[in-house]
Amino acid sequence: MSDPGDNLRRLTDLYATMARIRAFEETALAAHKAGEIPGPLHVSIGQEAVAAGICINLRIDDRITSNHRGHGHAIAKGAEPKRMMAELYGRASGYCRGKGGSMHIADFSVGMLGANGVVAGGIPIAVGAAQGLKLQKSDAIAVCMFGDGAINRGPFLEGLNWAALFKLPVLFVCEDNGVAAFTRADSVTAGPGVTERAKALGVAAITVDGNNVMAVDGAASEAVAAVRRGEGPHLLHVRTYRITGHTSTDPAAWRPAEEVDEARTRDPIKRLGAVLAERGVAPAELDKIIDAAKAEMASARTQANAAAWPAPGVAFEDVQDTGAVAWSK
Amino acid sequence: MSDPGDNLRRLTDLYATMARIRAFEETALAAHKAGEIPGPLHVSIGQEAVAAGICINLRIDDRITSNHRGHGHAIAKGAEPKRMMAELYGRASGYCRGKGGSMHIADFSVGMLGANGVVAGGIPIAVGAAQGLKLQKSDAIAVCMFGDGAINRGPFLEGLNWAALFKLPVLFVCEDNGVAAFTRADSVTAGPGVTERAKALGVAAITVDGNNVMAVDGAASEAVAAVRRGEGPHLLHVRTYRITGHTSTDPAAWRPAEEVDEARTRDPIKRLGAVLAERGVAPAELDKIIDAAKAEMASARTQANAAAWPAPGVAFEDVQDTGAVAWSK
Amino acid sequence: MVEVTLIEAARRAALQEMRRDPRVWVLGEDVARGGLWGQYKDFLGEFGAERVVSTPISESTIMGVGLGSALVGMRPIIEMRIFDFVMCAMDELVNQIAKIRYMFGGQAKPAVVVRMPHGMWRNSAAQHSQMLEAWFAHLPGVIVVTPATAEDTAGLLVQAIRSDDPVLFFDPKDLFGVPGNISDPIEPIPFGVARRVAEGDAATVVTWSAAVPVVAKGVEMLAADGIKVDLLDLRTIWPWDQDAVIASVKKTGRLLVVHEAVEVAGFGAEVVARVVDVAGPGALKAAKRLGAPRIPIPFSPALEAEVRVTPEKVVKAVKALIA
Amino acid sequence: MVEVTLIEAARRAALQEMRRDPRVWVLGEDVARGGLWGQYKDFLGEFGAERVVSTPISESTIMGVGLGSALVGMRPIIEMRIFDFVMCAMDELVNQIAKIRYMFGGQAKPAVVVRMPHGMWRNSAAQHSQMLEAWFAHLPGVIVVTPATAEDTAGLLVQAIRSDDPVLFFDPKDLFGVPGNISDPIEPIPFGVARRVAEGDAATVVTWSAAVPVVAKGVEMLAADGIKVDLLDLRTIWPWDQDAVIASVKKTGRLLVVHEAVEVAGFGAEVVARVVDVAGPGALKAAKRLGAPRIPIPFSPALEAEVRVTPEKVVKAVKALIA
Ligand SMILES: Cc1ncc(C[n+]2csc(CCOP(=O)(O)OP(=O)(O)O)c2C)c(N)n1
Ligand SMILES: Cc1ncc(C[n+]2csc(CCOP(=O)(O)OP(=O)(O)O)c2C)c(N)n1
Ligand SMILES: [Mg+2]
Ligand SMILES: [Mg+2]
Repeated sequence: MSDPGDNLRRLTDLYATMARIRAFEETALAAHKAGEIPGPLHVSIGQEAVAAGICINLRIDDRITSNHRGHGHAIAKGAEPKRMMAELYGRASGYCRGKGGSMHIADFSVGMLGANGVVAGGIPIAVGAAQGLKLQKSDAIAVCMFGDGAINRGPFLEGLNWAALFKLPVLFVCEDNGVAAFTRADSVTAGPGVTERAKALGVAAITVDGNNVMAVDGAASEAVAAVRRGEGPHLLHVRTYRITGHTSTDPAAWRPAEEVDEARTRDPIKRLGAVLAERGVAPAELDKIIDAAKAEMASARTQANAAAWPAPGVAFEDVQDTGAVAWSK
Repeated sequence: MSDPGDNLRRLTDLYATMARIRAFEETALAAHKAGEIPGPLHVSIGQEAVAAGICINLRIDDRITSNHRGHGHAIAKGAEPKRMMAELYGRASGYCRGKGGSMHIADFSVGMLGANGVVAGGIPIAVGAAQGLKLQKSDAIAVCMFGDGAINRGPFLEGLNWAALFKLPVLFVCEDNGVAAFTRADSVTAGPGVTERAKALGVAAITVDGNNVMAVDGAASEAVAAVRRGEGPHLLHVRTYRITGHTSTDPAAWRPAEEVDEARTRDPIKRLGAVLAERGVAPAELDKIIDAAKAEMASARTQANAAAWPAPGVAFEDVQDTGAVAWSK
Repeated sequence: MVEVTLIEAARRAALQEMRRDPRVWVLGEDVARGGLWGQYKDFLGEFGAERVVSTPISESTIMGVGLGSALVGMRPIIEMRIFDFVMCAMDELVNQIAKIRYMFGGQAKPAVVVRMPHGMWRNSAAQHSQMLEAWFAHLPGVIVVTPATAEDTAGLLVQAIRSDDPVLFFDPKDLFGVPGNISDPIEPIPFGVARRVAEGDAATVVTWSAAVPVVAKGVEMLAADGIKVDLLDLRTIWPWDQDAVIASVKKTGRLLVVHEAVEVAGFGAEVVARVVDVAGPGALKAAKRLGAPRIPIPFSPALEAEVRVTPEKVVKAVKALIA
Repeated sequence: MVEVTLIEAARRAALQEMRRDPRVWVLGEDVARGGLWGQYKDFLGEFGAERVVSTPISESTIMGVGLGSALVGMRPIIEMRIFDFVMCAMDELVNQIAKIRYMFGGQAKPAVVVRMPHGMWRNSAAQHSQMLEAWFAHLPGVIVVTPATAEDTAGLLVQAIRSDDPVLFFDPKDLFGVPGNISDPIEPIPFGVARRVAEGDAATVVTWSAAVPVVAKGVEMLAADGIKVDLLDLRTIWPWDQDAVIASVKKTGRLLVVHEAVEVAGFGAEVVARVVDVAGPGALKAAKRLGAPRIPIPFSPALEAEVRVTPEKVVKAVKALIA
């Protein structure tokens, strides 16, 4: 990363990843509003630097677990937006054949072990993946993405203690947007914070500015390397802001408008755009990236909207091998 | 506590309480061995200073929750050994009419809200009792006794965070005997320890020598006062040693004999006996206390062994008011 | 009488009881903001932050704290937000709340109400759609309430809050917007009394919770075909109105139990087995169940439709039953 | 063939499979010391601390870690020590393990075995004696294994470890010391095949898990009175051997299902309801269940005896059934 050309390429990659995540979610929001996407939809607009900055440091055989707000994590880990969008639409060509929807996107082929509808649900799974990888003498690692709301659930304590105890190759990422559903995180969280909690459980931890993708990338690159070297679990506390509401239908009207406006000035995509411009990337270049992302997602939308529904019998598949109930119509 | 006469009385009380706990459990062990007491039996021989030193600081309307190793807690809180013993024997005159046994002794009339067969099970209950008391504007407090094994279960994190958040009148007592069942606690617990965990959750915490009942009493007296003044939850980490095995039938043969021998030299009853002797209490006085305790428990045993069994129909009572299944024979 | 939606009826019932009894308090995520469904709207203003407590995402502790407060005499409404999350609090519910009165020989009656909005709803997929009410009928020590209308939700919630037994209250998510007429004050409805929705001789149809309006629709369609059945909404599955069901079966000789939950080992099995036990197989010409197949709930509308009970499926099942 | 106790049979089955397949590992409290019941005795020495992992008291994480390891290709044996503690891990079991294959459209098959010694045992009271196997028959995505003999425990555990489906394995605590004859190597026993314990025409008696020897004793007593019944041990309740049960009922016309668990909404209800559904009420003269009353398990031997199924109760129930 010392070569400036390399560095610029990396920054451009990060920019493109963030742009693609943003475009995916704005497209999905519109499609949800248009009634094309059913069910609850949680988008991470404003938080893209976290997914992008972490996952750029991962190999395809590294595994991640995610939470209910996981589109960005999946895209950054290498999942195909086309198949993700089809999944949001409940179509047969979606990652889960239409069985999962937004909250359960997984792509095992790129090491994305699944979003999760249960807050903190991914924590023990990531720890277990890390333990499995260690048993296999692999040097792949597991990364566990969760929100600030998850640190008040028991699995946080259990999982971190466990990972530290067995010195497992797992990186915990607390994506702290300051809010859990409709409640400010600090109004339900006691004590000095997540890094202190982690340290008290034997897990090395630092805080990083999650609206600065370069900072996230830098911290992640060090943490991932340490974890991969076998130095045991690490935690990154990444502070960011969720511009949109809890779900696609939540206006989050309880937040002062100024707060959201202020946050917009720290938009991670704009911020990196400014850095790139400073380093001589032409505005047109950046626009091209944005436009490409939008076009990609628009096409994903069109395709998803036109895609076939799963055949009824598909509902009866993937249950269990033995003792599954057969489909009959 | 500044008056030396007072202090001596208090120490004598502590001595008597510890002696009674010890005598109760040795009697129960013998009765279990003799086949008079059924089911699993967990005794706390060597740990008596914890129960005694904490509970001497409590009022009858303060509440405690306990764990699977709770005889000492119950006796120190004021429960009657006679009814406890009858419960161990499964007799109708037991605290729970024979339905609970050793692991579920409760005496609501003295604020003992129950032992618990689930590790960490008492934590949220104590926190809730504290919240209830606060809602009632009572100045009673709740005290939560649990082992070092419990700090690796989720409710530890959730309960402490919650108590700190709502500034509840609850004192957490981690009774650290260094072992959880057959596994050394330090082999399954990562990080700097329970006090650091507590502090990271916003709960004030200190460590105290749990084989020195005066130290426990002193620390508890300050902590209880602070909690009662509304200063929010506190945690005492009390280090002690379990002389006997996990259950009455476990010889704990995996521990080096020297370790147990060394621990015996730190026996809290002997230690306080030495202090009392130093302060001029005649050995015969101490023997009298011990003998009285033994006699009390021997009589509890005799009575329990002769007590009536619950009538069969009792099995069908105390289930629920509406929709209970009637007994018919 | 005033017409309100089911969820508003539930709100008014809790409101009435919190006004009546200062021991009642509510705890759960976001409840101070009115709750995920508006079922506690304006409670914070009226009762204050001590009695309307927005909590951390700590389900074990939400449940356990409710219990602990009950042990010192409070009467908590424990809000679980969505049923599936109660899986994070099962020790507190199953090993503690359901057992404490018994284990302690009657020293305490934990008067808790656990609210668990359940069922399929808006394509929420496998982790937000479960219906496992049958589990709790099998669990000694609890009452299991499964209302389907605004009236019943209101009356049963009042009864639940006043009950000394732990009550598991399954709010029917999918019906929150359905209107009904409630009285003021809301009178309690006793547990274990079924509601007759339709009357007929051709068969006995038993159901509860979100399946009720679906089955009622099917029963209307059957009536249009001249087939009249007894339709009973159990309203609570423990205790359940065995007498009403058996009396009806004695009249009709045919039994169909319908529920949204998985058919295998669902509460419908208990209804059938109990009727066969008490009335004898001779009292029956046929007894069937209609429930979900034994598969998790899929997300896609195209697949969810396969799992759902529909009026058409009810019609088909009744026709097969009486064939 | 070698005669060993049930728990030793289980030990040998796990040992054989861990030798056969390096992906198999075991995690749970105290397992490196051999496990609470000696079921992993000497595993540590042979397989090392990485494959035989004594864990913190962190049930959620024991369960979730097992799952996570399965998602990267390991085959964990998740030891829950005593069934009741699985209540601390229900989210991981119910919302994750049972759902993942389906929710993710078949991308992963979590091949986990969850071992949960269950049932009444030595006056362990309400929090250490539960039998809730029926719950999991109602839960899509899992296999439910409920063996009663050393032979079946060994063969079914081998099958479970080799299965790609999540398997919930209910070790019968109360029978751990009962001897039986196992082969070497231990052959897998397929799921869903009942074992005929006794043969007769008077009635069909269906049971599983710790109730099996009790019922067998009752059936012997009946035989001494000249009453011969078909006794079927289901061995697994999902899948279960519906065909064998229905064939027997068609012969006998009378059905009794016996289980240690609470009768209300137990799996016996499913057996009765399914038989009535498929064979028709006309195929039956009587169908009854014998299980525990709907009360928590009391501690006192005097009270526990009230709850237990006994040979005498079986005799009485069969006699009433054929009266
Ligand atoms: C165990 C559990 N409890 C409650 C919920 C409902 N819920 C969904 S998301 C959410 C807030 C989570 O906050 P956080 O973890 O900070 O993630 P964010 O939504 O801020 O990205 C809640 C309470 C849930 N899904 N799981
Ligand atoms: C949730 C749960 N898991 C496991 C057990 C089994 N168990 C009973 S006591 C015990 C050890 C507890 O250790 P600790 O809390 O330190 O208490 P100690 O026995 O040392 O007094 C275990 C594992 C249990 N009762 N509950
Ligand atoms: Mg958040
Ligand atoms: Mg200990």
